[in-house]
Amino acid sequence: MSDWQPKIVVFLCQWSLKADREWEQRFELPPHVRVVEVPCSGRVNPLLVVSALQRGADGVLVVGCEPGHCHYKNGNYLGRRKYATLGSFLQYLGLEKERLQVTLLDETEGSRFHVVVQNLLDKVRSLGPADALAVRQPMACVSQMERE
Amino acid sequence: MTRTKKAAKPSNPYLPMPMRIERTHVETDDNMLKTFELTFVREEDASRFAFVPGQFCEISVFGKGEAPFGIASSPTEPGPLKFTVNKAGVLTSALHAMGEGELLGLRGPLGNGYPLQTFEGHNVVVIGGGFAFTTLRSLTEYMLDKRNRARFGEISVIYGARTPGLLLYKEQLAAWEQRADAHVHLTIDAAVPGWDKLVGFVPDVVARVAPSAKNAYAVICGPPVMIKFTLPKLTALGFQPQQIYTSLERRMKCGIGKCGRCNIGPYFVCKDGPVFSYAQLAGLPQEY
Amino acid sequence: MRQYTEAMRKEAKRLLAEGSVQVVIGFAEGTLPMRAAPFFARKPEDAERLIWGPFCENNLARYLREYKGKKAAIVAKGCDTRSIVALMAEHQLPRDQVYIIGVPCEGMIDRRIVARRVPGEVLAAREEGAELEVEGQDFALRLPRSEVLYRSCSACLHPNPVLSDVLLGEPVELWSQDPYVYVREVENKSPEERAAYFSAEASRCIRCYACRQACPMCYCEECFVDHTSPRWIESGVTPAGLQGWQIGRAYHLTGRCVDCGACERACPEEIDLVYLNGKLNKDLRELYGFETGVKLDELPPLAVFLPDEGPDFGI
Amino acid sequence: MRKKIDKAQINTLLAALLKDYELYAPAREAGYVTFRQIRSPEEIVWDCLVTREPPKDVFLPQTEVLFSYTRGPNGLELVSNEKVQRERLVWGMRPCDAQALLVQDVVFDTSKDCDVYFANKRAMTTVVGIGCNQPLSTCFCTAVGGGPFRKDGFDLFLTDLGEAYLAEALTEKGERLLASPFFHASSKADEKAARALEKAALAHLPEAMDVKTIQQHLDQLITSPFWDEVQASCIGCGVCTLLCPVCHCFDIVDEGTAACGQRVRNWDTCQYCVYTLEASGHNPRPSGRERVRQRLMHKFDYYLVTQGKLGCVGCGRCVQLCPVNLDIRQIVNEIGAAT
Repeated sequence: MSDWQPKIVVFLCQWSLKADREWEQRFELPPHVRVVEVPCSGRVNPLLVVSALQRGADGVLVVGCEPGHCHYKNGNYLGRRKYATLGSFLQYLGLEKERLQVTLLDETEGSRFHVVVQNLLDKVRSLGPADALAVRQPMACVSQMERE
Repeated sequence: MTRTKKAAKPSNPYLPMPMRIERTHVETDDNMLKTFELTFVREEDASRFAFVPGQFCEISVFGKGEAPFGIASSPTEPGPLKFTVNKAGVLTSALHAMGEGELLGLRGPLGNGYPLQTFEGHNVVVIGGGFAFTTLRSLTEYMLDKRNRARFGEISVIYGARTPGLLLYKEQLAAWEQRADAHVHLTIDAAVPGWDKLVGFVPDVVARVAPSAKNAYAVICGPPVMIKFTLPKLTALGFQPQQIYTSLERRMKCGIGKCGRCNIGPYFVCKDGPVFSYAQLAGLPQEY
Repeated sequence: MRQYTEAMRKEAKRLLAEGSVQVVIGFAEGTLPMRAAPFFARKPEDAERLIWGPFCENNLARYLREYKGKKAAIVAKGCDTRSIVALMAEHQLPRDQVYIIGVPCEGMIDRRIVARRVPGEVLAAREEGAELEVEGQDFALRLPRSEVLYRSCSACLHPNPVLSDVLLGEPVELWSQDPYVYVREVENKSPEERAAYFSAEASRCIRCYACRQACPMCYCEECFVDHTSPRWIESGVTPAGLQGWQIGRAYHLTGRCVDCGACERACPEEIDLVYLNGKLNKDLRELYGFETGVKLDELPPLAVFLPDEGPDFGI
Repeated sequence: MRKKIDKAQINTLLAALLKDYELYAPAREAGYVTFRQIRSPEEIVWDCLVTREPPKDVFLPQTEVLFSYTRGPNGLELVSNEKVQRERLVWGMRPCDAQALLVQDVVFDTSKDCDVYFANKRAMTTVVGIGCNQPLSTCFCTAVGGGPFRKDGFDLFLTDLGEAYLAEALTEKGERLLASPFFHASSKADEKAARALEKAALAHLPEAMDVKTIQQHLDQLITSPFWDEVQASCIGCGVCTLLCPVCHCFDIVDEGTAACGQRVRNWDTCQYCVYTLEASGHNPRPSGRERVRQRLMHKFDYYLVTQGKLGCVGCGRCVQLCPVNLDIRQIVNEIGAAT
């Protein structure tokens, strides 16, 4: 348990942080944080969030653009109801609500992005591994799948 | 009913043999059809593998699953097994992305193959359209092989594609065309500059070439619409349903008559086919 | 509820005789006690086979997709009409292609509850006022109707059609106090209990997809679970495969589910499905005041937003 | 050989057997009774005739790993999952489900291309059947060639005599069970009582169908509009087939990556629209009419050709559980009139 590190999947809007791409040079994210760039935070299929959790993510972060700054006018706002209901639903199924986070960042806020990720990492680390939902069979080869 | 232990432990028919991609070759100018030449990784698999034209194999692309493909090479040809694959779904796309030296799995040979003994001593008319020419290549190559040629009567091949670039096995076709003991009729849908062979749809070409039904068998593979319009032409030429054979395509999973997917009437296409005569298919649901 | 049968037959016969519809979708007598079977009257004389009663449990709106481009009449209770409205809101059904024979509904009887309340196989059952008379080989007893209703019916807020071309009988009075009592029960549990409950319910799933097939709103040409690229959900009856299916199915109905309970009635493994969509519906109601399938001109809730509505983004 | 066991003794016997066998029996699950693995004899529900799920999962698990694969430096490594570790005991299977098992035997346990996964489980399993004293209204085994006390397919067969079970061993495996000291001698009177029970049960069940005539009718109905009417209410779910003890169709998929994972088979059904859908988009059974026809034809026509018996054993699960009350008995009855 001591060497457990929280695995985080970040769905990052490609337009958010656009003007501050050097964040990647300024700081390195831990290897167990994976960033997936998406065309728009509002267009992230909820199944992607579920897939991340089912493949072993302990936390999921969605990053969109600041209000008024969406490249597609209002994608970030259109995502809001989706994440509100999805988050509440997953919580209802037993997942701690802190494990799904949504944040809106300016295109220059690379440093704040770092803080947000760090905060989520700290939160998830204190929660421990996500075990409310079943994860997919490990990709490691198991010779027998037990079936109850 | 007492269930006694079997004398010999049966082998597991679901375990694929490892195969190496020896060579790949793009067949058509739309890049959608690629031929894969596969060699056995294990010597014992190679020596045990014996097939007849018309049989197929289940090819494993690990991580994507398995799909059935007709064997395009002839048992008379030395060297690797050939499979020509149309890029259509997830598995075939992954397969197309694979290159020489990579490993695949193979189960087979599966299915019945063409009834060579029935064809023996008869004229054989091979009719193909589009990319459904893979096992017809195997069959034709087999019959034209010098060790077998005398066993068959006249051999005709009628093969059509939309454009010249979509014909498979161009070198092979050219070689057949050179032979005096085979009648090869190649056709494309519409005339293009540089094409000096037949122009027109396969059903019309069949009517024009008018192979005799006397002492003959026809083997037809192609898109459903081609088959639909060719069958009446063959009937008009005097071919009876028992003289016309086809190889059916169905989604198959197990390949050994267990998973049920390819069921048509009392047959499983994988186990009882894929080669059927139209006499066998008469009266069954047209689920192909 | 049976009093509607005659009026229904008359209306169906008229519509079919006039040729104003090609089919009347309703119910006929079932082959088992406590069952009615969806029935498709195509000729005026077929109308005689239509029935109405406490076992007409299916949401017939799911069949409307089979009659695209044709004029169909449908026998619809409150929830069925909500599905019809929701389908219209999603542009799946033109208003002029469907003729709604609305039926006020007193709630459908849960055959499984009844089966568990009696000491043997039910061989006959009929409604007698507010009671259900049930008979078997060695027993005959009466059960109060209110105790054997489907859970979604006990909680129903729209027993009367929200839209109809003709309404049979008089509207019934609302009986439900708290439409989401069963959601609240689960909400009050601890996260561990909620996870355990979901896991246990999902574990019984056999992936027969009866829930999906019974649902009027599950009309996708290709369901996410059948997608091959990407393959969203693990294929087997593994915990992840089953939970993935249940989460995906329920969530894809966010703002589209009308609480009819057809999914749960279709489920052969008696999985609690209503509690999943009930939660999503409850949230939509509480957060955005949205209720599916009650207003024809209302956009689906996930297709709209108000700039200053809550809850706001996190962090 | 026949013996008898007192009901008071049965749980002690089963507790002893649990040491040597994995035990499968009708047991409660949520609000219903299903066939599943049990850990203690108290879990068994004795009076359930038709379990929600049939026992086919014992021999053909709904999800089964065929093998795992790894692609490493030494090439391709496959580890098969065909071995069965422990002996299994199926307790309380009904004659209809045993008939279904016999149909599956012919499909899977073949001399060529034997399905070793099925065959190994079958070889390692002892099947104990029990007669049906009081068939349900949805039972119709007698209509399709079975019977409430039919013994084929069982190693040991029990008849409920009230205070005791009459037990008849039909195979060596059955003899082995019967050798347990919990069984004692039975009498002629017990056998007479068993015969009386069978007679009483048969009185509740329908007459045998004219199978040949149905088959002939079906052959004539292939292109008939009859199927449009039959399928009108069908919603295309998999309840009837997945819960059918005979239906054995499956899909094979890989779970994993190109480097490593498992090849898995999952039950599948001809009632799904994607079942026959090809990568090209072509679907040989494009609509509900072909799919419903396939189910009926396979059960009441094709199995007769390939196996000489029906692919329906009259358990009534599909009748009970169809979400839209599409009743296979009624469809079969209407076949004659439609021709």
